Amino acid sequence: MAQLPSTAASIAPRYDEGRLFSGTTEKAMKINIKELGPAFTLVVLALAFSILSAQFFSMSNVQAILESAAIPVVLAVGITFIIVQGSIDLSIEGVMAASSMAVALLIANSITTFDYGWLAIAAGPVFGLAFGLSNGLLYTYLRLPSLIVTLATWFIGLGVATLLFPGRQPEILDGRITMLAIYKPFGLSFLVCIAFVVATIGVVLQNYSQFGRMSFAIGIDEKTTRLSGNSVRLHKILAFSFMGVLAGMGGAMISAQLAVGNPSAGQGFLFPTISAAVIGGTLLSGGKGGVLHSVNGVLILEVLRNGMVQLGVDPYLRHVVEGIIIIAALVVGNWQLRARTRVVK
Amino acid sequence: MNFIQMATSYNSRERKSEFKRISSRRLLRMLVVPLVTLLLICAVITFFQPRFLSLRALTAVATDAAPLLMLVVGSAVVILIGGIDLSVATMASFSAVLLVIISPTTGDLGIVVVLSLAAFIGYLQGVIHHRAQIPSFVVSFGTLGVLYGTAHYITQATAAPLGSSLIIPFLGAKTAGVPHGLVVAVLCAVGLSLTLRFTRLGRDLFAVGSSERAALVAGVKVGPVKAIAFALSSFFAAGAGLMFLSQTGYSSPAMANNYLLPAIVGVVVGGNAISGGVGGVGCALIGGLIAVMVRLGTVMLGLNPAFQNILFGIMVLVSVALTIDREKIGIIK
Amino acid sequence: MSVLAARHVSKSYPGVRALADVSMELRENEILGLIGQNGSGKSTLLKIFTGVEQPTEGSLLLRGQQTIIRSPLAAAALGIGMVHQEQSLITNLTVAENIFFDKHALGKRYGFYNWRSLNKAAERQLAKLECEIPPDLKVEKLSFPERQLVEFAKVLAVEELIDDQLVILFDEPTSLLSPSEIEGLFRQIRRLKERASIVFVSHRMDEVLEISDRVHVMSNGENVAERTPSETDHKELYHLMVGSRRSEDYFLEERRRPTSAAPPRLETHRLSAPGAFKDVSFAIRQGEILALTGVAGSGAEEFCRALFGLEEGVTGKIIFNGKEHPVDARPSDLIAEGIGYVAAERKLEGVVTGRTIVDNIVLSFGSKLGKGLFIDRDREISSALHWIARLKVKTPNAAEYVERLSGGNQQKVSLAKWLLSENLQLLILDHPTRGLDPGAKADLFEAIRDLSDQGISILFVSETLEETLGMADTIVVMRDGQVSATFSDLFHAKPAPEAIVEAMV
Amino acid sequence: NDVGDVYLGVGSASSEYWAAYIEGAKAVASSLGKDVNVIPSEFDGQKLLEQFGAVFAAGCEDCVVTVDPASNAFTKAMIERADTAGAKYVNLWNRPDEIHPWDTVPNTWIANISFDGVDSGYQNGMALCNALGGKGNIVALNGIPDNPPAKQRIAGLHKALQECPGLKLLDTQVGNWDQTQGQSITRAWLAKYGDELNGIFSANDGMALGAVAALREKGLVGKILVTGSDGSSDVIKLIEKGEMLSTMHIDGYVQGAYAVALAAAAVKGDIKMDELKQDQRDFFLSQTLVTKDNAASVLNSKKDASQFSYDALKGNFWAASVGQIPAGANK
Ligand SMILES: Nc1ncnc2c1ncn2[C@@H]1O[C@H](COP(=O)(O)OP(=O)(O)OP(=O)(O)O)[C@@H](O)[C@H]1O
Ligand SMILES: Nc1ncnc2c1ncn2[C@@H]1O[C@H](COP(=O)(O)OP(=O)(O)OP(=O)(O)O)[C@@H](O)[C@H]1O
Ligand SMILES: O[C@@H]1[C@@H](O)[C@H](O)OC[C@H]1O
Ligand SMILES: [Mg+2]
Ligand SMILES: [Mg+2]
Repeated sequence: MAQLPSTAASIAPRYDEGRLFSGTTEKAMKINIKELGPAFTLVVLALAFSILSAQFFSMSNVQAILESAAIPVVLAVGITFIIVQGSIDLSIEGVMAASSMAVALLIANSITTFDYGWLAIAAGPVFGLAFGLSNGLLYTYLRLPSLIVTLATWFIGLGVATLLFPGRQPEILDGRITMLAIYKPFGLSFLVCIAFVVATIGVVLQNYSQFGRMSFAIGIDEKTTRLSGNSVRLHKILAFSFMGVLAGMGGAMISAQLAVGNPSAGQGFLFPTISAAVIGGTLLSGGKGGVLHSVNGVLILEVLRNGMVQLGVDPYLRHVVEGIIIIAALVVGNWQLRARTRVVK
Repeated sequence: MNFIQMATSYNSRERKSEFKRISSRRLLRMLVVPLVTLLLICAVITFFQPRFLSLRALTAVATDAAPLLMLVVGSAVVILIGGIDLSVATMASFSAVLLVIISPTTGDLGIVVVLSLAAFIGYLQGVIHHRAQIPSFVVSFGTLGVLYGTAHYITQATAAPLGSSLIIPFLGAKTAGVPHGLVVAVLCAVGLSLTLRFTRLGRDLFAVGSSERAALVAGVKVGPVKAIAFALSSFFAAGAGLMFLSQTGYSSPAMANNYLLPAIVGVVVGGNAISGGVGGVGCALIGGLIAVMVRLGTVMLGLNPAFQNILFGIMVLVSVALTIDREKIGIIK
Repeated sequence: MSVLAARHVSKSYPGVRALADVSMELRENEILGLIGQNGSGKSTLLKIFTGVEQPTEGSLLLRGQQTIIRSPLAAAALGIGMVHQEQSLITNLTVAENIFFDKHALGKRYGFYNWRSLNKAAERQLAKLECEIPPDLKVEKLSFPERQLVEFAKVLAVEELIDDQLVILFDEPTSLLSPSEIEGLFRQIRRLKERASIVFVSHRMDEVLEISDRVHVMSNGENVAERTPSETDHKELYHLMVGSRRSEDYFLEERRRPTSAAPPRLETHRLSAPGAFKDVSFAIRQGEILALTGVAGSGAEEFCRALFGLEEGVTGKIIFNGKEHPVDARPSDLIAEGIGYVAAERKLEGVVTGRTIVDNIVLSFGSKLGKGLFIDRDREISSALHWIARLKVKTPNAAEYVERLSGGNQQKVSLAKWLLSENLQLLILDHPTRGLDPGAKADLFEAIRDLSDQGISILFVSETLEETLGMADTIVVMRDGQVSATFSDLFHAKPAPEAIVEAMV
Repeated sequence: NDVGDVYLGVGSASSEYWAAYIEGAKAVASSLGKDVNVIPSEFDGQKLLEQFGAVFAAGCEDCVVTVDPASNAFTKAMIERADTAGAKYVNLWNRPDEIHPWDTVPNTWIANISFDGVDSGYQNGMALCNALGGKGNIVALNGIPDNPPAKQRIAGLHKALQECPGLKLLDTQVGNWDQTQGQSITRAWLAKYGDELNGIFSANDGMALGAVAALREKGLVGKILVTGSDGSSDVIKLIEKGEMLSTMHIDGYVQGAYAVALAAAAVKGDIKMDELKQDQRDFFLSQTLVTKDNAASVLNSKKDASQFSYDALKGNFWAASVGQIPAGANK
């Protein structure tokens, strides 16, 4: 038989999200409406609450939501890079506690005699950086699950905060830090501005820096990334360090809001931060989502929480309603994305 | 030559025994390493606190560990398929509260009601997770909220004593120094472990955890498998709640909620991969014990609270550094 | 002069010696063909050349200098690039990013991207292949063949990095491409030859003979022979690789039987899937071997997947053994009815990574060997071992994790699980010979004939026209999502290849 | 008998009230030549139960153990374990209404010492009522719902509301004793009620501080009145400055000292269980409502450890008691 050139009836099925490649190549950078589910969720929730409660969409309530969102947004930006890489950081609360104490004790306060001013405020992120860097180093060099490493540093952070706790909360006397929460040039505090700046930096890092892009690569396929010679280790360490800095900032921000150093400063931030990221579409399995997704997730949770108060829902049943709304919102928002061979963990 | 390539008789005994040898060596390694770590931790504690090695001490510790072990074992199933169930601890509280409320009318039949309801809620979670293709994290997070709110609402946030029941107090009692709760927990774990090893369900769970797409194409009923995993997780969680109730005699709507983290940590400490597909119930059981011992160890050494926390952190690190099989897990997240 | 040389290179994995004392050199401006059975060590050797793996023993000489190549990044800087056997693109990054993923390069500075210059640079690479894939598109939006083109662009970009002689390695690059794409690739390879030395791995003898200046044959991790195309032919190469002669009747065409009288096994009426195929009415009979063929985008693969319940929004009618069954049935239901499917993309759909070979083989039907809910491990292992031996899966032991097998051997495992079925009635094979060496192909063809003799219908999408013509009882050609021609009863008369190609385009 | 080891099961190692509690306990313990071992629950009773499991595991004969079980659910289990271990036990805060020291392992469970939450809620509520001239709108921040002090303080508020019909409670939300939650709930309230709001009742000082922080953002500090409960120094300072209205000062130091002293007395035989009356085994300690008037004096009342030696307290273990806990107070 004559040797014919091999004719490949080419392989067309596509393998991500289980979607078939449909005919011709899609236009680049086209925004996929289907992926905007979580954003719609936010809009729909906000609309629903506005209809149900007259005050919800008032200027002052929107401000209240933004103020409440400031610290969670800062944390969510940090956790995004870690989750995108497929890792997790549980140490946030411990880092915040230690940083909050450190800031309060180094700035003019009611307990110690230190008065380092701005330097003391910088101690928050610096403390955080130390924790984050340790997380990254332990994680990548000992090859231990990040869940475990950061669980350990969480408790170490709490221990450090307890060690620093002098028996009563140090009251912050330096007006420069408390002013960050109080002074509102445009109806929004500096803390909200900080959150905005951090989110912007996050978006830029995500889209323009090698660190950001590499984080996505690591999350979707760490092995190939490593095999291609890119330093997975470096970028993991960077992500944890960045998270550490932001958690340290979060601790300082809490101190600014409460005008005290608080060893339980971080309490109750970890879980909502991770949930916000996931609800916004930054999936724990890695490689998906991004900074804006996570920020959107934070806003969803804050709107829900605020809306419940606006409606005066029974404080116990509130959790039931929130739980159902979260599930329902994601079910509806994701319905279009469903496909037989799509895998969601 | 060591390749099968040349094998002629396909039923060759040698190949078979080689396969079995390698498999059991792997299984052994998977269990022995965490076990040795556990013993090591016990040895360290005994060194600083010799009284720990008494029968009395060990049964006391085992009694306390039983509910957590139930939770760890249940959570392990969901983690094996690569998911996560955040609702387990809240489910435990909810079940205890529910039993206390219904037991005056239902008596011990209430236990069946509670366990079935839990399994059903778990199943539902699995179905929603699979059908709507939303992360298990979110479904179980929402469920957590629903259970939390319901438990508080139906009790009006009040702790209440368990009325008359025969089975629950029996769970909390001991025979010849052996706490019944521990026996039940271990029996459940063994039952589950055997199920995973000797039924199709077990293989399917691992396949879904390792590579869901390939499992689907190979005919694994991914949806039901996931739903069953969540049902098992919730069922065990409810069991844990009842076991905990047997220890306290009182229920309260948040009584077991703080078990969530130790439960997940126990699974990972035992050498299971959080990303799924690697490990098993046995590992989880030992991991749960390690998690308990680490926590107790920090108290037994009599340090001040700040150092208790720091030591806890370090001990968790060290024990996982010892138990984890880096070769098998490969990429560690 | 030798550009890149391996000196006594060995590579061992636990229980396997993938390379045993291989010495080999790649000369300036030559194309070296590399062939060998599945698992003979070809990919391993190339991985050592690009720093993906380090040799256990031996050394590499680059341009006469002993060199340690630590990583692909280092290799790229030294002018060595590779197209991997399994696709290695990062799907959530853009085409441009992927092209420069393993390079310190253009468009990146101080850790930040200049997207415009990165995209421009990527466009230049893609232009060499005359394809118009937008560089800022995420790879996950590309079709499989398009991704392969990006892989080529990625390796071509190495030439921008250094002025020196390049080394370009291709590990089975053609198995996904259409003839015109292969032609384009060959043009590029010939152009590159001006300034590069090239290794070309393929199981397609004709390609190797066409493009290579020299051919090396590997067997069991050793370099067993060296030939030039002019002094050798298919037959000899086959013999060198497989160890036996290729029979005249490679496709066992003698065993082809008339099938037009057999009762239908499966029929479809106006089956459609959005964006893939439309109104396909088609029938396959008992024991019939039916080849479905078409160019990229013809809908042939999607049609196969639809029959196995892997497509979305399918409408129409499917009649299986005379009974209508729902178009949205799930794979598990279809398997229960006796349908099997060997996936084209084995890494994602063919094998369950992280599990052993045995567990993979018994995944679908192992439980049938047990009682009730319980499995019978002993019988499962026996049947798995049976098929490991029958299909000559090359592995140190049956408990090896499946991802550690060579590509072709994984393909065998992926197939083996269907052979355990007792009521298999229709087996759908999507590119079943992809990555198989010629010997293994012959074994597969024999297995297909055996199955057909048992009355099992085989629906397959093939790698090549040659296979299609060699194996099929019936050929159905698809174009733009519709059936464009049907050639039945090849037992009586074979169509001219030209007629098939004409129906395709 | 000699006193064995001293164990303190506390809510947290880093809160002012508990730090004072530990100091008071230390004062008595060291006068007996003993160190104290502190085991914090971080308000997680299940964890505490497990940790005390370790303490009790190998027996703890004649140990002095004082525990806040963090929730009524764990009280009985904790006491039964103390009994098996041979310890003397004093319970704090969380006693289920059905069980008492005299009817539940009476020789182990020496006493239950608490502060009157209903009184706290009532007095703070009345302080709001008075400050607002008997008329106005308030909201309430509740603690962890199943904690008796949380329930009691809210009950006390409702009692005050009955006496002060002009005061309207617009909403109650759960802040879980937590500063941050107190803050964000308050923000939402401010947006919702705006000028209508006159006062915020908070079940503890932590959440009250959060509320004040939210008010400060809006420049409303001192304009909307805030009450707390605990009497932490930062809150008292705010009261001094007129930025908060009131708080109920509970004296952790005194509580710690008497709790340890009572258990030690039982070990030493200085008190006889069967001779004690019910109000000597289940009682509230005195607490002080702090307002602008007495803020300075409360802040400056520093305790002197020498006045809190075992021998000094031995004279009257009930000097700080204000009477038996009434039935139904812990429902
Ligand atoms: N063989 C391996 N298998 C699995 N994970 C590995 C392996 N080698 C390294 N890792 C993990 O991969 C990550 C980093 O890999 P990477 O190749 O970037 O490290 P590296 O290149 O040695 O680091 P450096 O940046 O110091 O050069 C770490 O988490 C490390 O623990
Ligand atoms: N990571 C690994 N661990 C263990 N064994 C491995 C690993 N990678 C490859 N091998 C083994 O090394 C041998 C050579 O594999 P290699 O992939 O080089 O073969 P190949 O010639 O490319 O085969 P194919 O034609 O099927 O692609 C095989 O027996 C394979 O099982
Ligand atoms: O933290 C709480 C404290 O503020 C309150 O006064 O008492 C109960 C504690 O749980
Ligand atoms: Mg490196
Ligand atoms: Mg290969």
